[in-house]
Amino acid sequence: MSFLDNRDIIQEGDLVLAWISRGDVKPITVRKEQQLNTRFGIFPHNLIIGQKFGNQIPSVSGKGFIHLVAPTPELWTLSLPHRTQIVYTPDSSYIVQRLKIRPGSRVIEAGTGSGSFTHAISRSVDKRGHIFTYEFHEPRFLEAKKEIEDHGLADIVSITHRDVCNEGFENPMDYSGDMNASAVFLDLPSPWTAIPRLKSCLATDRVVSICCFSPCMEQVIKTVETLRKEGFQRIEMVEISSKRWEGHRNMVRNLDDALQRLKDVKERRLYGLEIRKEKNDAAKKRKIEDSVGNASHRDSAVESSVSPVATPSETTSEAVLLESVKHNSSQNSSYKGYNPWGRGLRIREGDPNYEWRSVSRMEAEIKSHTSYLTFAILPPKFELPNNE
Amino acid sequence: MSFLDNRDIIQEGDLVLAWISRGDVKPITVRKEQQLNTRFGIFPHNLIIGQKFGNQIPSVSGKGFIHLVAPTPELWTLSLPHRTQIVYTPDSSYIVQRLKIRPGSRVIEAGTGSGSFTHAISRSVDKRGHIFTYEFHEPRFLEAKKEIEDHGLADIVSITHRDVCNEGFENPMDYSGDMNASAVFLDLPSPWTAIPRLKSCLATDRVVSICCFSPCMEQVIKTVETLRKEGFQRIEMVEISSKRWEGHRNMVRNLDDALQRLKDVKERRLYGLEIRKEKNDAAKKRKIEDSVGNASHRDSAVESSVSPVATPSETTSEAVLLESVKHNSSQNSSYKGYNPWGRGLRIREGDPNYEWRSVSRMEAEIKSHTSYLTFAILPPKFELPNNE
Amino acid sequence: EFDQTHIKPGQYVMIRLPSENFRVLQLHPGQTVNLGKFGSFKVDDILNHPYGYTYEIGADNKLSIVNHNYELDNQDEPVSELAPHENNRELVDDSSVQGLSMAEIEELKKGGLSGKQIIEKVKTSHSSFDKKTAFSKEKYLKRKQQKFLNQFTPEPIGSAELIDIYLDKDASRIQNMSEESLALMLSLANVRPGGTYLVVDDISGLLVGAMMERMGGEGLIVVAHDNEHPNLDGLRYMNYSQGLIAKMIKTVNWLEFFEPSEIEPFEEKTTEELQQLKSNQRGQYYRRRTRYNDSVTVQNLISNSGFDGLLVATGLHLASLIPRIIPAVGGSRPIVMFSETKELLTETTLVLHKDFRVISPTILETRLRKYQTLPGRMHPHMTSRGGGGYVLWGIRVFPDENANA
Amino acid sequence: EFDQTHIKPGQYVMIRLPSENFRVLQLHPGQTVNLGKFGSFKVDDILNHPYGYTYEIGADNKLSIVNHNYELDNQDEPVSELAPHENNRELVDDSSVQGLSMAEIEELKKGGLSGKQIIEKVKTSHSSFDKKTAFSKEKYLKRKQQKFLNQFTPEPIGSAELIDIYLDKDASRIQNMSEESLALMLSLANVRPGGTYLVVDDISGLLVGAMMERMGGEGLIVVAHDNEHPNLDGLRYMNYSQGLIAKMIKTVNWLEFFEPSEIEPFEEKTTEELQQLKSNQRGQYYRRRTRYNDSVTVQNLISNSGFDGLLVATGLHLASLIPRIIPAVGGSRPIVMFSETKELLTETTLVLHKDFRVISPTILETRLRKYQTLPGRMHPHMTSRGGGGYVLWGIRVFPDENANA
Repeated sequence: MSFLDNRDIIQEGDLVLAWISRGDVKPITVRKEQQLNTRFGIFPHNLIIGQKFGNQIPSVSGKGFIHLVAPTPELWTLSLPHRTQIVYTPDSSYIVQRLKIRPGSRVIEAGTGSGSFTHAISRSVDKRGHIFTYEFHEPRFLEAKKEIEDHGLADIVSITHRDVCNEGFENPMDYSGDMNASAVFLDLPSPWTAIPRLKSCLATDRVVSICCFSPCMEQVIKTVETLRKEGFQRIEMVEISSKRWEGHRNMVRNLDDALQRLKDVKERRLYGLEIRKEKNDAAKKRKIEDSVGNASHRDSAVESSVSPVATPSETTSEAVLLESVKHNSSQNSSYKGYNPWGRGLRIREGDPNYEWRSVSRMEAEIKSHTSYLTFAILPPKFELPNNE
Repeated sequence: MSFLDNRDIIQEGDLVLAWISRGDVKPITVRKEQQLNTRFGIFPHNLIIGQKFGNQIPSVSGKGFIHLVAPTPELWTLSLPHRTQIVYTPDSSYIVQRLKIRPGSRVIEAGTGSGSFTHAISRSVDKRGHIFTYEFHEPRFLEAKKEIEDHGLADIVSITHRDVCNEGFENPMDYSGDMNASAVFLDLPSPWTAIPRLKSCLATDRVVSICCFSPCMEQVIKTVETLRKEGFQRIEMVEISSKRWEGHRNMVRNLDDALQRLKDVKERRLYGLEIRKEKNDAAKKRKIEDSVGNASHRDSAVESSVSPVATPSETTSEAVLLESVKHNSSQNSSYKGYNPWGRGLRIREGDPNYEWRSVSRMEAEIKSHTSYLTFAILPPKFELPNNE
Repeated sequence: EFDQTHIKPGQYVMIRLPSENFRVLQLHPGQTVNLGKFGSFKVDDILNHPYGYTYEIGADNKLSIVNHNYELDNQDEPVSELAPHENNRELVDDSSVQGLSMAEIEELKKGGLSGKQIIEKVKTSHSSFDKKTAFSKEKYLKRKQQKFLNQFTPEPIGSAELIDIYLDKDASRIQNMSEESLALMLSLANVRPGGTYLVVDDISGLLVGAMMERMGGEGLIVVAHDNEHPNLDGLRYMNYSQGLIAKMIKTVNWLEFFEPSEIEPFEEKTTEELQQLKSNQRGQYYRRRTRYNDSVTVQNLISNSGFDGLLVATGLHLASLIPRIIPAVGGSRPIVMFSETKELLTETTLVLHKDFRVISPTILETRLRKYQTLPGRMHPHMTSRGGGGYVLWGIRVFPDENANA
Repeated sequence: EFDQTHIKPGQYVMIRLPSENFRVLQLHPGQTVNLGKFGSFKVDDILNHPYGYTYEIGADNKLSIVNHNYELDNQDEPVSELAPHENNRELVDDSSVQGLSMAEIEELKKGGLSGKQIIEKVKTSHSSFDKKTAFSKEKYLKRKQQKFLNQFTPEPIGSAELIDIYLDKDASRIQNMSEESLALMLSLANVRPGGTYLVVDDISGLLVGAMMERMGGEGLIVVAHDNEHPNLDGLRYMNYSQGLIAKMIKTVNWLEFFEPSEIEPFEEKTTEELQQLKSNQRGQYYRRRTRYNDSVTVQNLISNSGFDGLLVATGLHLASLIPRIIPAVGGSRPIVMFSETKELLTETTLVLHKDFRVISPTILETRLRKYQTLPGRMHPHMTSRGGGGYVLWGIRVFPDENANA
């Protein structure tokens, strides 16, 4: 499986994403003799070969399952949580759109970084187009180069180990001929040093689009200045913010239930007090903690204020009390009072014994900033006589 | 009514907000002989005097109503849509919180601007505290001064016409004695020129908090630099974004209804064709527009593609057809086919004849930026011998 | 076909104006286009030029290509400093200080003055101009520039411009979809040349048109719809040929989708039978055969989980629709849907969570924030359009029957 | 009472550490506080100081007040330039290049070296330090500083700090409420000295505590709750006296709220009767009388629309709760409620839209975005906490019966 085909059946040598959970996706290259070890057990590769992409398969022990997922640029990015220099999907998808990267596009990228954006655009340029990508950091270059080859992208991607800020973009490795790029993506610490070096590599017969990807505002300020100086137009700086939401169910706690519960508590307290009186306060009164100024946290104030007064096991007469309020209860055994919302019990979200509302929750930690995106275009060269 | 009391009944001289709609709130000072003219009719002030705040009252003609609302700083801000230099509630509420403005606080504000923030903090400082506000622009100063007096805030607010960047904060108008401010709010084009002039006006026995409110990033950069130089600590720049949402209902259009409708359309078309055949195609066939490449927009493609084939009034035999599919219809007269979602009809949102989902919608235009808020504190002066 | 680099006769184009408004025109050779206060120009003067030049309309509607559109005249002056006392303190801003009336300005324009020349005149005749701060000077100039520069830029209409067109005209026709939401859908759905996609496009063809851009003429888009014909009105602006549309797009209504028996049967004729037909009957026969073959193709894709992705932007109720079309989607292929409101997607994820055929159903919200980039005055735009929608993304899988017991 | 300017014996304080973590302590004279790796200090050494000094713990746990906490040593060096080739190109970052082991560093600390001195040593012993870019140098120093500076700052615990405490401990106890949402509620509800507010606080007393800050000891907070006692646990951190709490807070459970007949009756005793009581009986009598009088006060407020505002942060179902408590709120007074999820407020606004007693019910979402302010590297924080909640705001009115027919 490469990133550029659509097969259904897994073959030896395919790159497969072993989907354990959203946060735990393991890329594996399927080799007969190998196996994948996870906390859910062992998955021998030879049981993976021949499976359909999308299949859920059990581990040898049967104690866990994984899904066999085909790689896409987005899933590949998801499976790289620990690499730096990732262009995440909300940014990369928008950049592809704004740079009008389409089949046939010729794109310059620097630096290659984790290769996440390279993968995203390689899907779009098709064999009719080409990607020129540059990485100055040698270990990262070597890793990316290998990945491009392994993933079947070498025909459409030329990767070059070079510091473009000093050495420019011309004559990329493994590529002869005019570059004629129509789109440029710069993810560099100082794009303003690279921008003046672009011109000779760009198409002149059409609009060229550029995007500079910089985390800091000061970088943007310098970039905008340089783009202006270099004749770029329609300069626009934007930020993409993105959030992830999950669906949940929220229990409906009606006021009427609360009133009923308070009545029940009161009833049981009065009843308990009566019994106690009869028994001449034989049971020791536990001090009701003052809820204000109490040093220990409690899950709910009610348990501590109710239980000292009427604990079911405390007296035999409790049985009577228990009967008298039983009609309020949905739990028959060990009745602890009218409990409309299952306090103190483990309630599964969406339990049909309770009423629920659909709600959405944001992820606990959001990516509040990735980079500022500075876009601009360079119009085609004037080739026509001025009409004036 | 001033901003600082809680009366229930409207008296002559009170400031009342005539609430026509959320976007149309008119502040009026109630005077026996005056009247309020709105597009909903005339509201004589003498009919307003003696009303309870919160009452809805009809115009003289009875053709419209307004609510009589007491002013709060937030509603006052809402009623000033056309003034500039407004600090909106999401910002001002957070600034009050972060600057720890409380009863007894002594606050410096420059410039006064529209006075919206002055109003917001005057509620909090109480008579135990004080506000020193400065405005360099004379017309704005005069307007704000009058407003402060009219709104009963003169005791706790000293407003001074001055350019604090050049002339500093000392010796405010109408105030003698030490300023000893514990909170500072600067809404100035160049706060960095004002910050060094603050020190002599600040309390030294406690932490002093400052907030600089600047729309541009370059201003923030200079402000942060100056705050550092002047010994401020815990410098933090934040932005407040806020959105307004409204509840709505969205009609549920079930797939099964769609299938039923397509069946109905097909049935009626076949039936219509049959009738037509019998009639030897007496009716002219109108060309079915090709939906792709059709120059005019249509509300829904179905009307144009269905109606040419079987318009109810076209033939007498339609009556039979009409009967045969009537069971599908909720509208008996002028049956136009099975119409589960009321297409082409005016459906009130939430109409109980249809199924709905609750949804929320953002306002059409959002305030995506107001200003950057740069906070910092100045620690108390060292008065104690160093322990070392 | 896909070369949108040069302006060709008969194409729809977007004419961007300095006011940041635009016009959409179909360019017919020989015609003259009237841009109202910006002047007129002859279509022939721009035909076959590359897209992206900025033209200034001079006297007699002559065009000249200019370099710095939408940029400030004084960009090289050092206005990046906010001097402390540039604060409009003494400035009284009423209309009396504006030395030139609109009528006078119109006269100047008719006299053939260029936009720059007019702005210069406005500046010198504005009595309190020198009192303005650098900031408000620039704002003022920008505003004037937008009014007086007789400039325009022709641009090709792609999915981005189609969004602009609909947001300007009637945003509900594209369910208020933002460009960033559209872009996210295309990436998450892995749209690429050669793919075969099932699409529900109730947004005037925006989704289909955007996919065609990304597919470059290769692959298949099957459009399922709830009327007799899908509404793909927006496609016409994108200048795709009828041939390309016929090649790449097949349509199927939901009744045909779920009840293949409803497809009209078709009987193959022998060569002899065909020869006996009249030519218009033969034409009809071939059209019906194409339609039938398309139906068979589509039915095979549906029943063999043959789609490489599902993209949905519909007015139908998602929570009940999606579970019924999941079977048509191939293993490990993305399922992506759009909704203007998050609540409808929340409901759908809750349904999918219980349905083990889609893993990791996630709602994504992506929002663009634009900045002002004037020197020394970098800040986000003060207001922006609300809405833009939400995207639900999941992956189609084949659950193991023992896994979720 | 409200003077939170100086550190007093017995108070809870927040000790901020350079790591941006914090500790919450109750300060008892004579005790020694152990801050773990940051060292120890004697409570007496900071008692009666103003809040806000930053202390450095030296040898023998001696404290010195220092000036520039949380700031960079090299802030005056020109590191604001991102030179093109400061790009870590040649830097190999493994632990071998770090010249000092953690054990060695601990030794240095015990030897009484100040944090700055240790950082200097770390710098000089780091073999590839000079190859680092200015950017990563600063990041590195900041990180080291957080580890080695034995500094702390005592701060008073207000509502802002209470939020920090709960977000750190268990955010669900305050329903994930952000400071900006809390601030918005307080402003929209017009909370001020002398007001009388009806409050539903199921967020550990955060709302009540924040209101007390704003009211400065004047006014009344009636807390309605669904248990026998409200849970206002958080208040204790804020160092309010029991007397002030008793004066400003009255409580009422929902049963008493809606069914005043459930309030225990109380019979006034004559002076003679009182004199006959034993002293503990007399105490009980007075307590019961106070409770009864409070109940009467609260009931009068409820039945006379006596509240100046309604503030709600509850686990109860808002859409059914709110319409039933609207009558208690005075005319033109604000009604403000909080929810962690927007959907519950949407449902409530739809109910209120049909109920003409609240105008302009609006859902507001307010979100803070923090920036890094290092010189030359200004950008928003890369990650931040999700959530923070939503606020519904409306104004209580008395509809005219002819208006909404």
